[in-house]
Amino acid sequence: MKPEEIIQRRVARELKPNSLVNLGIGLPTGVAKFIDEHDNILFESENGIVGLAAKPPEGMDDPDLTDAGGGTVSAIPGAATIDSAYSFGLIRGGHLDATVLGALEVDEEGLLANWVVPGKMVPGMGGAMDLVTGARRVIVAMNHTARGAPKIVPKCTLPLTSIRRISLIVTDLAVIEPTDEGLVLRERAPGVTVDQIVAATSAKLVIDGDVPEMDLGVAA
Amino acid sequence: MKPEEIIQRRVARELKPNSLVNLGIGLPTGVAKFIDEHDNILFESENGIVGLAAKPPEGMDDPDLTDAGGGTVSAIPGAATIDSAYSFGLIRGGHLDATVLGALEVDEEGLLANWVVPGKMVPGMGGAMDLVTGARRVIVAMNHTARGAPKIVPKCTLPLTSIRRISLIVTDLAVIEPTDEGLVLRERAPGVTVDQIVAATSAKLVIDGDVPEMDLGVAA
Amino acid sequence: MKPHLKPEDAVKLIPDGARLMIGGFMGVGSPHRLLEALAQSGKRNLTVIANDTARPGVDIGKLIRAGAVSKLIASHIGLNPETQKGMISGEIDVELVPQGTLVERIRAGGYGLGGVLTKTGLGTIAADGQQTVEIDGELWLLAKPLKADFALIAADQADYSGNLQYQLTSTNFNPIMALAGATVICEAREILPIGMIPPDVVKTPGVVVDYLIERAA
Amino acid sequence: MKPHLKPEDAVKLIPDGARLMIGGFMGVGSPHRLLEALAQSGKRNLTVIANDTARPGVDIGKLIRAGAVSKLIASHIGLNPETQKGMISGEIDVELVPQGTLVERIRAGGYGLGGVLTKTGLGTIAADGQQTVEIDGELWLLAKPLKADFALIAADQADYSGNLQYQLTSTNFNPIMALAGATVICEAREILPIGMIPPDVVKTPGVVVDYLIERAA
Repeated sequence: MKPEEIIQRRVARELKPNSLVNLGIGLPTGVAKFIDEHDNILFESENGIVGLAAKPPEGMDDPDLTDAGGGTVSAIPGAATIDSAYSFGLIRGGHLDATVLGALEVDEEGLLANWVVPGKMVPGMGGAMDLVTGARRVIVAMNHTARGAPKIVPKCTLPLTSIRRISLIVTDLAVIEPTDEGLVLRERAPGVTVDQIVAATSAKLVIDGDVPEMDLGVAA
Repeated sequence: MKPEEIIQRRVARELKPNSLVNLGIGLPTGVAKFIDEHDNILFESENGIVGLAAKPPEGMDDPDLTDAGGGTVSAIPGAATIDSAYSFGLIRGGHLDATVLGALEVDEEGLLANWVVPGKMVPGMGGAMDLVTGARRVIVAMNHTARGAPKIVPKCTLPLTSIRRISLIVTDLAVIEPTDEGLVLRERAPGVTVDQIVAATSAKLVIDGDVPEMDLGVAA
Repeated sequence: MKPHLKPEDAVKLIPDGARLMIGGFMGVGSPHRLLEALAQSGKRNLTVIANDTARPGVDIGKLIRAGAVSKLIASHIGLNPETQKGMISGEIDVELVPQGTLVERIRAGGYGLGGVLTKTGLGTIAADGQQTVEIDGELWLLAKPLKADFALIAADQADYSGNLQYQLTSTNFNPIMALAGATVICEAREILPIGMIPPDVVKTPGVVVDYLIERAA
Repeated sequence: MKPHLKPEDAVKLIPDGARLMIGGFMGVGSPHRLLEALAQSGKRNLTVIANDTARPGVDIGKLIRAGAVSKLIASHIGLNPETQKGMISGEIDVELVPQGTLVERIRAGGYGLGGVLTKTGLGTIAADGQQTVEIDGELWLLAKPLKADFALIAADQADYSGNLQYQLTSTNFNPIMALAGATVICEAREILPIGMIPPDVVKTPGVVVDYLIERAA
């Protein structure tokens, strides 16, 4: 299984039936592929739609129905379109059950940096700061390392996205939960050892007893 | 001509073509009868409609189309319905060209009291405070006196509606404009003398030269 | 699909002492059957947040007459002398709020904002005891967000996923309150199969609605 | 009836140095023909308030490429490297604002509110130099209202009185900006006779719209 599929499958199992979820552009978007249809999970996009669905078949899209990356999408029966103020009312007001997004760094306090590398990459925060501040659960979905360098660090060196602690980190190697006691290692990816995870992480991890393997719902 | 018709006709001449106007319930509502249709004046009501029109013929109304008093109304072609937040966005945000409302008292500073008589009458301010604070022009339309007592007073004794000076007072006796120099008597009602106006007013009036008679567009 | 309940079953969800937002403007756009059931239910000590209390014995006026309301946050009670009497006698603790500030406070509650900065009411007794904030040398009144345990709202059409659409001036406070109640109960004139309200016509996405009231028999 | 203009005539209303709000999200729901005409017109020193600058040479990206923009207030410029280059070189003064705060600042400008109180951005560099307000012991960031000389927006249908209706995700910032521009110019896909858009479908009442762009020939 590819690393990103491990992440996407594991995040999918984190989403609750009937919940409203925002998936970031890129790797998080792919989480939708692994959802159980019977769970009635509702996806929204901050550019103004509740009930987002996958890109429609070739030739059946419309330039006025897009996701937050500007790509065309479709919508479920019972979808609703909303303006940007309402969209962020849902996000900021606590109506969004979960957001899944990528990270540049996450640190021992569970703080996230994902919007700027000063002087190098200045994409802007878009909706990320509102999502991380407002969603009930913030799930970071990312590769454990970037070009071999740990992304889970003692303290973020890049500007923070929010001073609010995120809820969970899911990587191709591990599931880690930020807590008052620090970053607790909850699960290992199939075939990965605790030592491998520790080696790929520069932050201190709290390891309490046996660390179970991720349940991905399928054989890895 | 009845006193209230004098007031309504004179206020009607104060409204500008293509402007958006809110008329208070009661005497101000009747201003609409004396508007020139070609002026395209647009009436709105704070309960959520732009393009309000008169009560429809018997049997052609609907309980879901009402004015701020809860009475059924009709709407012009091109009307728009809006929620209460948008409605007050228009009012507070400076999009409303004029509001016409009644008063309990107006004073020498041009301040208005029209929402409460403590211990006696507690209707609540409804939309009045937003209207007086937000409309571009605030026109008070009222009888000059109440049971013989002046309503234009040196200083309001009743709680103020706003600390913002109103634009114009139109009564059955006079047109008076609050200015930095005080309440300037601009016009007399047909057949009314300056002395009669002064006698019916406990506030000081600024009277500069000849005071012309109101033009009501018709013979009084 | 959202659960849909009879009015008398829906009001069982609401305990004595609950804080309610109720949609409507002089009864127009209020959840009529739900309010009738609530008035009949014998609840006590309710806090009601609403534009007004309609007329005596009508809609929210039914709750007033039933003695169910101990606190009221509203902009206008002028057409309900029973509410005025309750205020003067002290039986109902009434907080009068300018209408535009009231709706914006409800919106702030639902939108996760810290408050409303307005000029409305500044320097009047309606601002007594309220915080002011100076911004670039100008003074603004800070009005605090409002939230409720329940929002009782009315709509024209719902679908079975809770998407709502409103009609004409019965819209008023309803869509704003739909975001500010921890539990949202909606009485719609009709309930349609999912997908029958086009996405651009939906004014309140069903995801914020918890219960629908069954259609009248 | 609102005046309706060709795009090249509408842009003549806009002077060098004007402050513009421009609707759209990655170009979706932007006034395409108006932006093309504006980019062609050789304007300089414009301030643009918009969610993003689309892609290089597309929609708002046309204004960036034409060198028309000296100041930008936006939430995201990640998909337009030309804007990023302009920011790093100092040619464009870019203020990055969280998207939810940006749209709420625009709304506050149009709604006559003194600012926006939000937790978003608190304690991050996006809050540098901004006022905070303590409310009941909690700290909130105060973000100031935004207004503009012109709002350049797009709609799906207009009627000749300027009433507007939007489609799907091309709605985004457009209805909010319609209240925050001193002069509002709207490019709609079609313009219908007055009365053809039902009152409940109108999302922006025509009274706030100043000019419509003529349909494409």
